[in-house]
Amino acid sequence: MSRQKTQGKILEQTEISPRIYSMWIRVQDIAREAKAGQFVSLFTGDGSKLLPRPISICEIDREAGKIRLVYRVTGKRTGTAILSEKQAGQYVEIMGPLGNGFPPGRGRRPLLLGGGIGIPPMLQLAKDLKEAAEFEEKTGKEAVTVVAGYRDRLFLTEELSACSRLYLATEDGSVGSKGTILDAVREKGLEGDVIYACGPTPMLQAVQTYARERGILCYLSLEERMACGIGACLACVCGSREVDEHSRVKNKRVCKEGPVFEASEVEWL
Amino acid sequence: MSRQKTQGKILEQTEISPRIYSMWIRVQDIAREAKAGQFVSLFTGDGSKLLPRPISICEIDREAGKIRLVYRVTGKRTGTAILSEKQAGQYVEIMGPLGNGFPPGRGRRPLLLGGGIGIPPMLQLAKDLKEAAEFEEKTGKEAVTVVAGYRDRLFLTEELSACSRLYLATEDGSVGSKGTILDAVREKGLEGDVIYACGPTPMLQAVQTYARERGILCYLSLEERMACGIGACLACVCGSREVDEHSRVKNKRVCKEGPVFEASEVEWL
Amino acid sequence: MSLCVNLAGVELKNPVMTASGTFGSGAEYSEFVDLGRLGAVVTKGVANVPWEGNPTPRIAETASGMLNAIGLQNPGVEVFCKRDLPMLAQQDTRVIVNVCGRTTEDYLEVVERLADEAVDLLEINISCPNVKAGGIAFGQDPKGVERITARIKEKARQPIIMKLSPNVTDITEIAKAAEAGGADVLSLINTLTGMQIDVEKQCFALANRTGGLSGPAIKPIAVRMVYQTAQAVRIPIIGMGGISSWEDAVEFLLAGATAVSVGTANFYDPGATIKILEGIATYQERHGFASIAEMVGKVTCR
Amino acid sequence: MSLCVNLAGVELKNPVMTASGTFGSGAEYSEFVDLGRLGAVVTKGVANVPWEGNPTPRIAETASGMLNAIGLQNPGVEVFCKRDLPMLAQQDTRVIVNVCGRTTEDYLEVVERLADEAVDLLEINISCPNVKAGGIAFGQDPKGVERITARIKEKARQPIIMKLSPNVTDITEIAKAAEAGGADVLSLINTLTGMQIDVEKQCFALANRTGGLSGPAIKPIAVRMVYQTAQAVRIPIIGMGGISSWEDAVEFLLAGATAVSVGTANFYDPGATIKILEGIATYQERHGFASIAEMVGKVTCR
Ligand SMILES: Cc1cc2nc3c(=O)[nH]c(=O)nc-3n(C[C@H](O)[C@H](O)[C@H](O)COP(=O)(O)OP(=O)(O)OC[C@H]3O[C@@H](n4cnc5c(N)ncnc54)[C@H](O)[C@@H]3O)c2cc1C
Ligand SMILES: Cc1cc2nc3c(=O)[nH]c(=O)nc-3n(C[C@H](O)[C@H](O)[C@H](O)COP(=O)(O)OP(=O)(O)OC[C@H]3O[C@@H](n4cnc5c(N)ncnc54)[C@H](O)[C@@H]3O)c2cc1C
Ligand SMILES: Cc1cc2nc3c(=O)[nH]c(=O)nc-3n(C[C@H](O)[C@H](O)[C@H](O)COP(=O)(O)O)c2cc1C
Ligand SMILES: Cc1cc2nc3c(=O)[nH]c(=O)nc-3n(C[C@H](O)[C@H](O)[C@H](O)COP(=O)(O)O)c2cc1C
Ligand code: FES
Ligand code: FES
Repeated sequence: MSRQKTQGKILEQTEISPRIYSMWIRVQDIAREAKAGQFVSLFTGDGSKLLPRPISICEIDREAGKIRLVYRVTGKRTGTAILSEKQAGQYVEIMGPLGNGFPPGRGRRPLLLGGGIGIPPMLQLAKDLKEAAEFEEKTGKEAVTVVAGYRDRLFLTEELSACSRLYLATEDGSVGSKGTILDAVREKGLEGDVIYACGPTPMLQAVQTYARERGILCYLSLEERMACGIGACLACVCGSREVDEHSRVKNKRVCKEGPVFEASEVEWL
Repeated sequence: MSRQKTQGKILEQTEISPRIYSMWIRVQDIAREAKAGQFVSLFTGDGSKLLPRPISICEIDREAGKIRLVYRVTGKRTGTAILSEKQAGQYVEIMGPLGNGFPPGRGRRPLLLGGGIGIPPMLQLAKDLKEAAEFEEKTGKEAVTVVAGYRDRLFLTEELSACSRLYLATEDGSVGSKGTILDAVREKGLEGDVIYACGPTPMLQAVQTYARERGILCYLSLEERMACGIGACLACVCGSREVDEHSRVKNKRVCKEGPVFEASEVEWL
Repeated sequence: MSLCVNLAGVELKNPVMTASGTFGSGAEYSEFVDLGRLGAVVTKGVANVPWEGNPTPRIAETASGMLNAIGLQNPGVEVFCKRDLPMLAQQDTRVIVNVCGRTTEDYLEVVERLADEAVDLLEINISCPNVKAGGIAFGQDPKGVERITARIKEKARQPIIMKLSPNVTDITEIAKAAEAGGADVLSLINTLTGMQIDVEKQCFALANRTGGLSGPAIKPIAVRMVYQTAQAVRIPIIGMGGISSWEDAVEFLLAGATAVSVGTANFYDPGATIKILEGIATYQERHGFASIAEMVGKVTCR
Repeated sequence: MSLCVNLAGVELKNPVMTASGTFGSGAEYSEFVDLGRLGAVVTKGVANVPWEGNPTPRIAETASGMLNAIGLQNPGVEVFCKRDLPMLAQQDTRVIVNVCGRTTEDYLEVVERLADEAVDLLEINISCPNVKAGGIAFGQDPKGVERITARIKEKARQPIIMKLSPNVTDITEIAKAAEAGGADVLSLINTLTGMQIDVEKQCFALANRTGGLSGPAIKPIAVRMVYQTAQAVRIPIIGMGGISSWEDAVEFLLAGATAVSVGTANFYDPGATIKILEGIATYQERHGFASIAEMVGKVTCR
């Protein structure tokens, strides 16, 4: 009964790659509670575009009470286009943190796979995992492997390479491995015993198969259209292998039980 | 075929009185063509508030290619509230100039009556009439009489007094005459042989009667809800005494044949 | 000055309720809203057995509105009674259960199962556009509406609210049929059937092809239907369709609704119900209405 | 690559037309739009004699839409032929006259008066919600629709377009009735009946109480009706309802419309028709459609 939608002050808004924006928002409550892999609902402020835009948390600065979102403007006249026009100093309506983040997977060697606009949530996760590894006195950033797959233009590579062993893949092979993130994994012989993946559905399906075949624990962060973002409307379900406790049918809510699921739970429809 | 809705750059946006805003907009084409008494359509930019907001032109600076609008924010979450949040440097969608301005009424002694948010268009008119009077070598500002009626808080009084003999009326009598502009006219024994009036409908009705009884030529600037602003939709009609040439019924379009009508033409419904 | 309203003998502390399907079972929004402040919580539609609902995408955004084709996914009345009702019963608010079915028997089974539960009113959804059988098929033909209303009324222990579809030529005809069948209260409107097409993919935006349109976009249609219905029947009306602000809620009251439901607005402002409630109270005071009943249907011509 | 479309044997240079009542007689918008670039200009409704229309306020803004109750003010067919038609005849575009009436005879009188004029098609408005007699009353009952269509078809020299009301339970039933009556083309949708109430004044926002809802708000309903109708009839459909952008227009084409009309959008962007036209052309090229006909009804499931 204490939660509400709030106004976050935009501290910085930058186009870090064509049509990819990075936004730092001051919003104490969210920064305090947020975990890697959770998301927020952003609202456009335009009276004709009412639904929330779910955006993953890319970085959390708890001390400064701010979070970073990295998002793609999907087209002209879209909600994200409106959001991208807001400038530092202005406010944006925001709600969160929502959903469940990535589970820690202690003691394992993590392999993080991010594709396209699924890359941003990997940053905070990589930072957290690096810190955890350092705590366990492992060799800092060497302990975390990230593979980031792009169409062509890169973003967030500097931040990622600061906290992980970073491998790149591009569709045209202009940078890093040519092809998908899994092509890079194979090419470079990358290994891990827990996989965290976020990206387009075909990529997640391939990662699911890859992990299953090798018996690797794997977490997928899913995407689905959302209305409420808090588990009330049943818009955002994904197929689950088991009859789900909440729905009593094989439907889990991406916003509530997700967006991160253990790969073996997910049944694609 | 050359006209279009355009983007006007906001040069200045000031709250000149509680909930009354003054906005200077750079928009060359409109500034070049505009005449006192004409109006523009402003668009909110919000996808849920699509219709134009008709706003009278308050001042025209042809050299600088800019116009001034003075408008009232009518409530929370209204289109004018959205417009008032825009800041200098931002753009606003604008179309105009629309409608017919005030006819010159050469050689007569003008009496300008503005009530509330009907005051702004009187400013450019007063400036024009003063200039015309100077051209005819009459005593400048003494040639133009303006009566401005307010509820309580004043605005535009400095600008008006710079180009006219200005009389004020307030509902509570806190400044100037107590009551309506006609109370002020009577109290001060003001005279003219052409009246220009803009304000709320009850005021215009009273002015119409006043002018008719005295046989004074009188122009009224009317208000009506508008959709197209250019004469196509027939939303904004007012009753006319004669069967109108366009409609073939007794309906004139405020946006096209107006907003300024000779008082004797108007038949209130 | 009282905010109470009376629906078929059930007193609500105020006229603000939630619209079925937009508020889950209440639990999800209890983090945002003190349920005890609401006039009533209306649950998501409940059927006799668990329903899977439709494939995704189940929703799409439209201008000032949205389309949904959830397809009435629900865990079935048994789970509902054991899991969701106890939580609701603890809240100091009225509980209205929205009932859906594919056949008349489905509805009756749910209604009978709820007979001895802590449920204040039953809202019978005969207007869902997103299921193949049942739903809207029941709600578009006056004879059918009267028949199913009578069957349910016969069995129901609680007063029944018939929830009507706006996808009809003449809402008053349907409303009168429900009244004739014995409905205690009417709810309107459910969603309008709509469609969106993704022009780049050249496919339907919703897996179900069509969905139900809700949100501010439909408010003028809803207000009109509430007004027309209020002129045509004597039973109370719960008005809904696009209510986002207290002004919207008052519009429905003035048009003739005794209470209002807030639906889609919860999605873009989880605190909407409370803000609306507070706004109604201020309005009531400002205009000197001693009761909500005094406001109901008070619209006049200029 | 061609943008031409064919409506009942009349070739239009492209599928973009104006929606009746939103574009005057064309003259007003000719300052903003080169009429010669449009597929057709559809005029404001024309009756046998001058109509006064309704008192003001005639319009109100709604969320992503508007209500209008102009009440079909028009100068009558005689003035229309003498004053407005000659201007339209000079434009290199098709001229479609929208015809309204209170009785079948009224419609017939106009249709006969236009027989020898430079008019390409007649659009018969049996769906105006804002007049007491005629209008929508004709458009909500299948038998009535078939009858009036047949009567008009008998007399009309030009192909006839029947303009349908969305305020019906089943649009396909009405569409089939119009087809059976001999309609050459269908136009849909006209406005949805709505209402707005001014809560501070406690009065109707429109003098006429109800008005017709148009604009982006209604687009999902319009697309759905065009889709359903396209599955049900064989005659071409002119789709409209909330079209503001080329994406919207393409949505209607994919749903099954052969041409589209732009209405309310003209009010907030007088250049909308041309932008939409250009957008359709680019889309057509990008997706490699040789003709508009190839796009019509091309929506598929995922
Ligand atoms: C849990 C989650 C996390 C996400 N994190 C990110 C992120 O960090 N960065 C990023 O760029 N994108 C992210 N997305 C995708 C992002 O939500 C969509 O790109 C965005 O909502 C599109 O909105 P729009 O205003 O650009 O498009 P519009 O076309 O204006 O959107 C219309 C409607 O469709 C919804 N919608 C459209 N595309 C998607 C989509 N792919 N997923 C869900 N809803 C969609 C919108 O939310 C809106 O309701 C995430 C999605 C989910 C579900
Ligand atoms: C020719 C003309 C000149 C005007 N000049 C001025 C001026 O210089 N300064 C000023 O403050 N106001 C002026 N007005 C009134 C101004 O247009 C309205 O106050 C304004 O449109 C209200 O919009 P909103 O966004 O505040 O209200 P909303 O409630 O958001 O408006 C909803 C709809 O109603 C219309 N509307 C509401 N009130 C009026 C009204 N009084 N007249 C016409 N349409 C209305 C709006 O345009 C919009 O379409 C003028 C009106 C006309 C017709
Ligand atoms: C996502 C969603 C789910 C809905 N589910 C139901 C339902 O289960 N039963 C029902 O009677 N109405 C259902 N409705 C309809 C709403 O209760 C309400 O009648 C409609 O949305 C109009 O109100 P609104 O515009 O305020 O949302 C649903 C609406 C939405 C948006
Ligand atoms: C102000 C206004 C006037 C209209 N007048 C007519 C009319 O005279 N005849 C008619 O058939 N439709 C009339 N319509 C309906 C439109 O032609 C169109 O069917 C409807 O507005 C939906 O399209 P839109 O959402 O693009 O406006 C009118 C609509 C508006 C908004
Ligand atoms: S978005 Fe409503 S349940 Fe997930
Ligand atoms: S606003 Fe359309 S005719 Fe005046």
